[in-house]
Amino acid sequence: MLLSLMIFIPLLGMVAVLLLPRESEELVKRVTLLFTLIPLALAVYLFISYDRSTAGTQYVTNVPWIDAFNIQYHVGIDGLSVTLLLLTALLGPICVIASWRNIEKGIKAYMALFLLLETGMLGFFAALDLFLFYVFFELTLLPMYFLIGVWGGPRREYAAIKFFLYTLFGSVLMLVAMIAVYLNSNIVNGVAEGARTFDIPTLITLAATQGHALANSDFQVWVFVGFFIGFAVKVPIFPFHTWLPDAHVEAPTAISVILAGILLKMGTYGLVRINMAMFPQGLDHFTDGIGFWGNSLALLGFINIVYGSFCALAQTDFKKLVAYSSIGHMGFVILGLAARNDSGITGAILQMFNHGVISAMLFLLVGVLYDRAHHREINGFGGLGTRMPIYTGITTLAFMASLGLPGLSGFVGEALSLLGAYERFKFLTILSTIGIVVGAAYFLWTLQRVFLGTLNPKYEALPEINGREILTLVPLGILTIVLGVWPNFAIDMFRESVTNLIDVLNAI
Amino acid sequence: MKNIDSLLYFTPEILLVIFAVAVILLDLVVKNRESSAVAHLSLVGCICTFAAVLFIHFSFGDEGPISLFLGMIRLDTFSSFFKILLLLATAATILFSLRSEELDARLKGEYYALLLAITLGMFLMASSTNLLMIFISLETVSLTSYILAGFLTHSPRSSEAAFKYITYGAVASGTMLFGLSFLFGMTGTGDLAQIAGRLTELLAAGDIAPLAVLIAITFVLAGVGYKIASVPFHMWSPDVYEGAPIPITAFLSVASKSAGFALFIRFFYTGFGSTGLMESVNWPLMLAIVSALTMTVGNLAALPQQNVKRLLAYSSIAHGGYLLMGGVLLTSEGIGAILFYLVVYLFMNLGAFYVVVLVANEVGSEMIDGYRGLASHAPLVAGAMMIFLFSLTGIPPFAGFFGKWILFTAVLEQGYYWLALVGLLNSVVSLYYYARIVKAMFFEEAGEETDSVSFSTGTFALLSVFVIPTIFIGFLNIFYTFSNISVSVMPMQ
Amino acid sequence: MDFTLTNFIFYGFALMTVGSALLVVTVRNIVHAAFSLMVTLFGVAGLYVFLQADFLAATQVIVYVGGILVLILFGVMMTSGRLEMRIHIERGQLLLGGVVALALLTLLLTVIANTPAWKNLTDDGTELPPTTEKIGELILNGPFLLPFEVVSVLLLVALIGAALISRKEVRD
Amino acid sequence: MTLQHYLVISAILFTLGIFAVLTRRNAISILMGIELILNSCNLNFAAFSRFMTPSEDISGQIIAIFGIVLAAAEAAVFLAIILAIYREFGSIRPDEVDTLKG
Amino acid sequence: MVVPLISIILLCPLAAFAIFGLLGLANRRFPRQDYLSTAAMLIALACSFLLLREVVPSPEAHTVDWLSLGGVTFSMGFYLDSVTVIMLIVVTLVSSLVHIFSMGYMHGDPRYPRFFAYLSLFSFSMLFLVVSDNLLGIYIGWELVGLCSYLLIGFWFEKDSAANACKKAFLTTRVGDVGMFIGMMMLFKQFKTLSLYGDGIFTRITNPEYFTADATGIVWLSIAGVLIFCGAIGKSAQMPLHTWLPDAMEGPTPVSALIHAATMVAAGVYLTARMFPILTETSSLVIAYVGGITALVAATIAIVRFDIKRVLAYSTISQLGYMMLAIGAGSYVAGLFHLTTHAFFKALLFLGSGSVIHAFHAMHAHAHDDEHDHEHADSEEHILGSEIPPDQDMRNMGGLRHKMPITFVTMLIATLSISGVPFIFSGFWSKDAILGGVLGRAMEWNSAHHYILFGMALCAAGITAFYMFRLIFMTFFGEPRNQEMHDMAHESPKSMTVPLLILAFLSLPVVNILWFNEAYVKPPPQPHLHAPQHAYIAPDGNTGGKGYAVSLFGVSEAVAAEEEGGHSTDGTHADDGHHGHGPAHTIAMVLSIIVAGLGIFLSWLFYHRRTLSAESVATTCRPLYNLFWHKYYFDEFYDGVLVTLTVWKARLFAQFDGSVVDGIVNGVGFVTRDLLAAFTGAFDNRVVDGIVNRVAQVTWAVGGRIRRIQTGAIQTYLFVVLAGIVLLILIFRAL
Repeated sequence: MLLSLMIFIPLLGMVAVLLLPRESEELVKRVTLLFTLIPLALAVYLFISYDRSTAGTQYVTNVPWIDAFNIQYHVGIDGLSVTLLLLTALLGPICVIASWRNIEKGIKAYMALFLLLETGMLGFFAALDLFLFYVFFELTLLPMYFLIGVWGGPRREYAAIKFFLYTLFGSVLMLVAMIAVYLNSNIVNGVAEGARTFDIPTLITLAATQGHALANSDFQVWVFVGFFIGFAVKVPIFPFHTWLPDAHVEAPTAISVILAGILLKMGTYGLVRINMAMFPQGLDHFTDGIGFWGNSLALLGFINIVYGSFCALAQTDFKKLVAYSSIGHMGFVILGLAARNDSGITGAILQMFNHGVISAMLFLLVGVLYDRAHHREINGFGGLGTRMPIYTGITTLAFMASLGLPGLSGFVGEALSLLGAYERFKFLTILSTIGIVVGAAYFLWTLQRVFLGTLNPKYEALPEINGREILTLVPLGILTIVLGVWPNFAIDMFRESVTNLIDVLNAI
Repeated sequence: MKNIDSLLYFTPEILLVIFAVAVILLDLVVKNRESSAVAHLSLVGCICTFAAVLFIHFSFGDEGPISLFLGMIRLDTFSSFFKILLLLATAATILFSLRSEELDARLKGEYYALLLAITLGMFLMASSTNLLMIFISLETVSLTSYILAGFLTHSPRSSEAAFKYITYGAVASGTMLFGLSFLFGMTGTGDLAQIAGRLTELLAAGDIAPLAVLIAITFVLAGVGYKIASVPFHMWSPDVYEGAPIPITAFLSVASKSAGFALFIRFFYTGFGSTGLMESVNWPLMLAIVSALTMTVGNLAALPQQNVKRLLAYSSIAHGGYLLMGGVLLTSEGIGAILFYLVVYLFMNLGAFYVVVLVANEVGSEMIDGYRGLASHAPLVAGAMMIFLFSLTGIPPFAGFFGKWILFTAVLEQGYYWLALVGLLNSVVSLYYYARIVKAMFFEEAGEETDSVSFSTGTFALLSVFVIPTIFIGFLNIFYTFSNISVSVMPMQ
Repeated sequence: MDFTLTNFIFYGFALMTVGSALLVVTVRNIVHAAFSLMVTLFGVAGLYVFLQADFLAATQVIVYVGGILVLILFGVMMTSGRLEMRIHIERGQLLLGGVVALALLTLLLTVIANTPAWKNLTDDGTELPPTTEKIGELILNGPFLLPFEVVSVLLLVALIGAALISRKEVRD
Repeated sequence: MTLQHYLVISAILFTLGIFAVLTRRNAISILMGIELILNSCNLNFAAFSRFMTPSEDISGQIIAIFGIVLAAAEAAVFLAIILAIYREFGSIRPDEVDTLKG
Repeated sequence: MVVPLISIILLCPLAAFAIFGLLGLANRRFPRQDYLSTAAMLIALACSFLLLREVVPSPEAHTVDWLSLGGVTFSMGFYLDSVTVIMLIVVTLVSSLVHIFSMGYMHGDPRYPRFFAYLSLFSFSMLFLVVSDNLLGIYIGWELVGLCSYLLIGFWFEKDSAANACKKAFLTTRVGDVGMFIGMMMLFKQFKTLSLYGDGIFTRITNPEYFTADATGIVWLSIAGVLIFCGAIGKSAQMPLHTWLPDAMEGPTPVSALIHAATMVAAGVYLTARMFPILTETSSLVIAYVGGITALVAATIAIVRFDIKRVLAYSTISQLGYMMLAIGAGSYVAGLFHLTTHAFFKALLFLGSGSVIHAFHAMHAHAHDDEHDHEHADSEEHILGSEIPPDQDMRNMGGLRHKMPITFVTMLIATLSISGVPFIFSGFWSKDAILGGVLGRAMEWNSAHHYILFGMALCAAGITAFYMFRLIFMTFFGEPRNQEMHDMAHESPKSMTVPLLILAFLSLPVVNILWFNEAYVKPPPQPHLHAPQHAYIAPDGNTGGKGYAVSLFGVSEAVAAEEEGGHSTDGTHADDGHHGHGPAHTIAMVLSIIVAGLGIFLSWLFYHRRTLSAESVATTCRPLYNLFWHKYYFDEFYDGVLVTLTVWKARLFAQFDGSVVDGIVNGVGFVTRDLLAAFTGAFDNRVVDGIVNRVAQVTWAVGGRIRRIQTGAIQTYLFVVLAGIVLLILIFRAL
């Protein structure tokens, strides 16, 4: 109940916002903030009260929904979802605050869409029914499309439709796979028995049952591919990534934050929740390290890392750089998942969370600069360190976290992913470490071009980062440090879930 | 059942005729050309008919299918389902017509009478079980459609639409009639159920060549396919939809197509549904190919369109393709999916056309450019249009998604993976052109300073009649149940 | 096949029907085409007689020749000036149409020739009583009542519609 | 006079009708083609009624009668539309009535 | 007491930094950040001394679970042995002194408080590195010191050169770190842990459950060892990743003293020493060669530098090479010993040079313009941004010994120490220990490699003496070359001279006490070091039993035992710190005194007596001079090849992304959009082929040519219908 409350409170907020008069902008913002703070409070409560010692799902609500297809409204959390729920709920109010001043038109619609988006994201991470899962997955598309398309930059229309088309393309393949799973969910030894189901936990059990249609390895491979492409677009995994730089660059700051912070995680979350847990044999086919296909997933991770990093290196647009860096960092997640061992999966999950926090910071920081200078050309700045010391400090922190400096959260995830991946894919992992160097290179180079050197006289009067902006950054910065110093804080949440997952993977 | 006994069950149809005549008579009486009395009378007619349909359904629905007029038509849940659907479409069209400024106010009487008459034809299409009845009902609908499409005075486009429509329709129905004559010739009967039995026997006995059956089926498909605008019988529809008055376009794209599907399902499942026949003539595969072609052609052709009506015409072709997928499966899930999708399609497509009517009234344009900046001066209308369009695309949480989902589930269940994949990729393509309208409405600014357009409460009320189901149908159990029950009367192998 | 008078007359009608139909689709003058059509319609009516369908034959003559053909002639007169009596054709179109028509014909003939059930069914020449009464019975008290009623609605619709559409010019 | 005789005649009529519809660039000629098609159908029904059903069953004939009636109705509407076209476009050549396309 | 003390040591500087950071967010400052940081350091120093007593012979690691996964646990913890304590003392001591020195040196800088905060952060990181008991912890500290180094080198980031230098430092060391990380991954995969002590890598390395010392195993271990050493190559500025260190001199001089002389750069040596047990013969040789070559090459480069700090920078590189050489040659204690002595005298040298620079500081702005216009207008110094600031250019100095007596004396002591002037300077002892160790290994193993290495080390020793005295002569002796600057020069304030004096004291052999205590510092065993055959024969004449063919477990035990036995009997390892034992040490000592004397003498001839002219030598040996001057063209190579390559590759990728991947996607979109044209021409097979083959262009071309099917003419439509019917029938008739 609590969980459902959390999911649907933003939706309620949307209705509330829509009912407010268009003129009272301040009120709209405050109401929105309120309706994002409540989920945050609930998420924190869930996070604290979550029983860390078991892998099972908790706070489960399971009521029938569409009987004709045995679809249930089934939500619940395990360690992985509660972590991402917290991240989502945390970024909610931060993004609202970040949008406080720089959304010029249609603030009401903006906030309403934002709240809808939040419901979609929260629901996605909590859904335990495949159908519900898909509906929430898609539910994020619409608000995102409008948020980019209406409030975005000059090429927003292009970026928005590109984002939409790409994701839809992926998700229809996922839909096919999903229906295939549903249709086979009651077939044991070639005979149909009982009702079909969309229930994720049930399906996971069935997929591990000898003789069940879902446990057929060929079937698993194909369905794995279907789901994978759906999620790969979201992650994004090369070559499905080209929507991302455009969408990021054109989206308004807060939306970039959500995009990078949460939407990308939806892809990887899906990979863990569906692809890995439900189709271990499919996973095995792509990660057993034998032949091309056995290395393919790791190869994709590697390509993402190196490709994303090098692309980032070549960017001169600050935001695009950060966007490409996201591609690189998500590569570590893929690599870690492909390793499918303790350290790999834990690393990947940590990296998901950390990247959510860090990239959110980075986009917020880019936004701060953009609001002041009205451009993002890296070479157009210079020497801002003298003018904006606090801003520079926070940026340095974020950069360092992002490039994987130990002691900050980015490192733990990356290192664990690599450690895990090395056990299975030596060569690819070693090659992937190129990404670490290049990652440092582009961030440091940016740092140098923007903040170091002599102050560009154009920006002598650039105001320092203000309190509101600091307010958005501080919680993320604290998380970055806390998780870097004490990663068990997060790992405690999902250790059992990961162990459980690995048991499933090893059982085949 | 005997003719006289059948009359009771025939009340809805009789009511329609009565009201059609009454409308004409009222039109003679009412002198004020601006009066909307006739429209309201026809609405009342719809409502009465609706009540009658429900009454008959709930009074006699339990008795199972009833054959009326000595086997000419059948009363079953399937036909009741379509009657309700068609009445909704008719009522909506009447309401659209009330608001449309295209139509000549002086011809209202005839217009509404024709609408009621065409509804009668569609009722019969949905319930006919005899070749002759099928053909007559089809002709009734077609002939009335031609007239309605050409209804606009002094609009060359409208006349052209009517001309193309009738030429096309006459050839298609002529071809179909030839096919029907072959069916009659092979079996010596006009009753669908008997035809099925006889055909199977004759084929098994080698008394008739499979080619004869194939030709008959293909010729019949020409007539049915033209009604549901499937490739290659679709080509009239973009032109007719563009030329016809908007309410009629809406009506044709929803009601006419639904009736076509009713006919198609009954004809093919009752008449050609036997396994023996399908072994000789694999018509499901033929339909699968036709279906794939239809959605692909419809979607691709829609991409470059500038005229929203024409775009929606192609979109409606594409949807015909999706629907047809359900028809190739020979399962009750497939048919159930068609029925459910038709309900969804009714709301979203009519809704979209209603917005087209509104915009045409206010902006005077049917072009996409006319929709620019609509979100800023008519946010609710734009929002509603957005919902309809995304529902047509099949994006959750809108009903269109649920409709597509059920369809694709049914298709995949029968192992038609390629067909499902074609369909799904098509729905991705379709996003592009639907989104073009959304883009114009939301992302672009109106060319010149347009004043905020205020619509009447009635407009919004009507709009919400379409919006609310488009959002919620998918979430409710009842519609799935209804469409599933309606299928149960069809013979399945 | 013996060349009895009946057969001779039958072939005469058949030839008349087919030949005039061929003229209908080939002659370049629209009025000639219309008259050829009349011959075809008569020919078909004759064939109906051979099929013992007297009422049908009569209907054919009355409705078609008396109604439809007159309508067509009116149409010709109202739409074609003297110079526009010629029907335009285009060679490419002719070719494509010819191919399709021939293909169809081949298919149909193949079917007709290869369907055992339709083979060797010779008209035994049994005379049937005039069908009029039976038809009346079937239509008014038989299964064809409903079609009959519906067709009447259809005719009404056609009436209104035809009037409506052709009336247009009066309105301005 | 076998059934096949009638069927062949009807098939020829049908094909000629199709040919006319496809090739004649005149709306009224197209109408004539359509009439040929309908006639062929009616002839089929009548023939089948004679040969394929018991001789007292004349339902095929009745279908043909209905066919004639429908043809008449259709012809009436068709001609009305042709007149409208003629007024709007000044021509009844179908290839000149092509403002709606693409 | 160990854990609390270490915690205090770590937390004090961290707190000092945290206070700065948190207040900084609110745009506030703690009023005296300098006192805060210094006090923190002093407390840490005191605690470090207290820890001396806590050292036990076989210490245990104090760990907590840091990262516990289902199957694996990564722990963090402290490991305190003698080496740790010594390092702690060295770090805290030098750091404290640098803190104090900076109060004078950095006085008046606009970012004065921040400087101290960074210093604190650095100290914390370095100390964390030192006390960590596991590779992960070391790596964390490792990267953090890198960050601090980055921040401090770029402290005056307004200078483009500083901004460049800090980036270069971070990136170059990161390249090495990646190697180290790969090494860590290898070790983790094999040993399932990254802890070193307890049930860590060093134990598991002899456990056949985890590691088998067959031929592949040894090769694998060698690779892992070398990869870990890569980290040290980067951080300790060994060839070929040394180029960042001279550039790092852009940072404030106290930073150079602390980070780039005494502590961080020495962390590489410390790491290598920590990993001593996993070194095999091959990896040892690699380390030794890298160290030896670095020592020699860097020394030669130092000869021709004029920038006082860069001379010291190359000297540092060279000395670090020495230490590496020592460890690679198995002289564990000697290497660490040199690390300690070097930390003090090199810190002293840097601080002394800082004092000199500070003396010229006031002149800075004044002389700057002149500089550009006259002296160095077309100087080669412009290359690669290594333009010498006038206050660091030795050619502007001279005769300072009277102006700055304390600085002079202390620096002289340090120079004598580094040059290896015998007996009363610490440097002599440590350097001699290294030379003796290398020679000892050479003689013991009869290894040509180690003779070569010894030769390199000896040459480097001589050159070191030469360039260090060149520095002293040019700076403090002779006539003032730039009178104006000379006039302005003055002795530094107390806060600067006191640390100099303390360090000077520490450059005397006081630290030797720690290292000469055999019981206190003991090299760990190297179970997988292949000793040459005869080494096995030597003690007991047993030849066969040492083969690895027998029970593997037994062998590794035996080898370990053998090694330990070897240490105590022949004295090459355990005794190398103890002067005067064995013939190797005697020879080495004599030779080293000779080369040192030679170096000093030549230097005196060149730069004081000026009987020999450096310029004429430079002219006669032009190619060699150029080689030295251009620092063996390393920077050119990197700039020219690697950087270009990387950037080029990045551009290529970006272009690929922009045009190809996106292009394909857009192309597909485009094709789909224009498929209308394609399906209008659906009868034309070429179109279909065209779509598949030459996606976009063909569609365009064909699209234009082919008539659209929706022509608007009704007869076309009818044709399609009827043709469609015919086709459908034909197709399905065939089926």
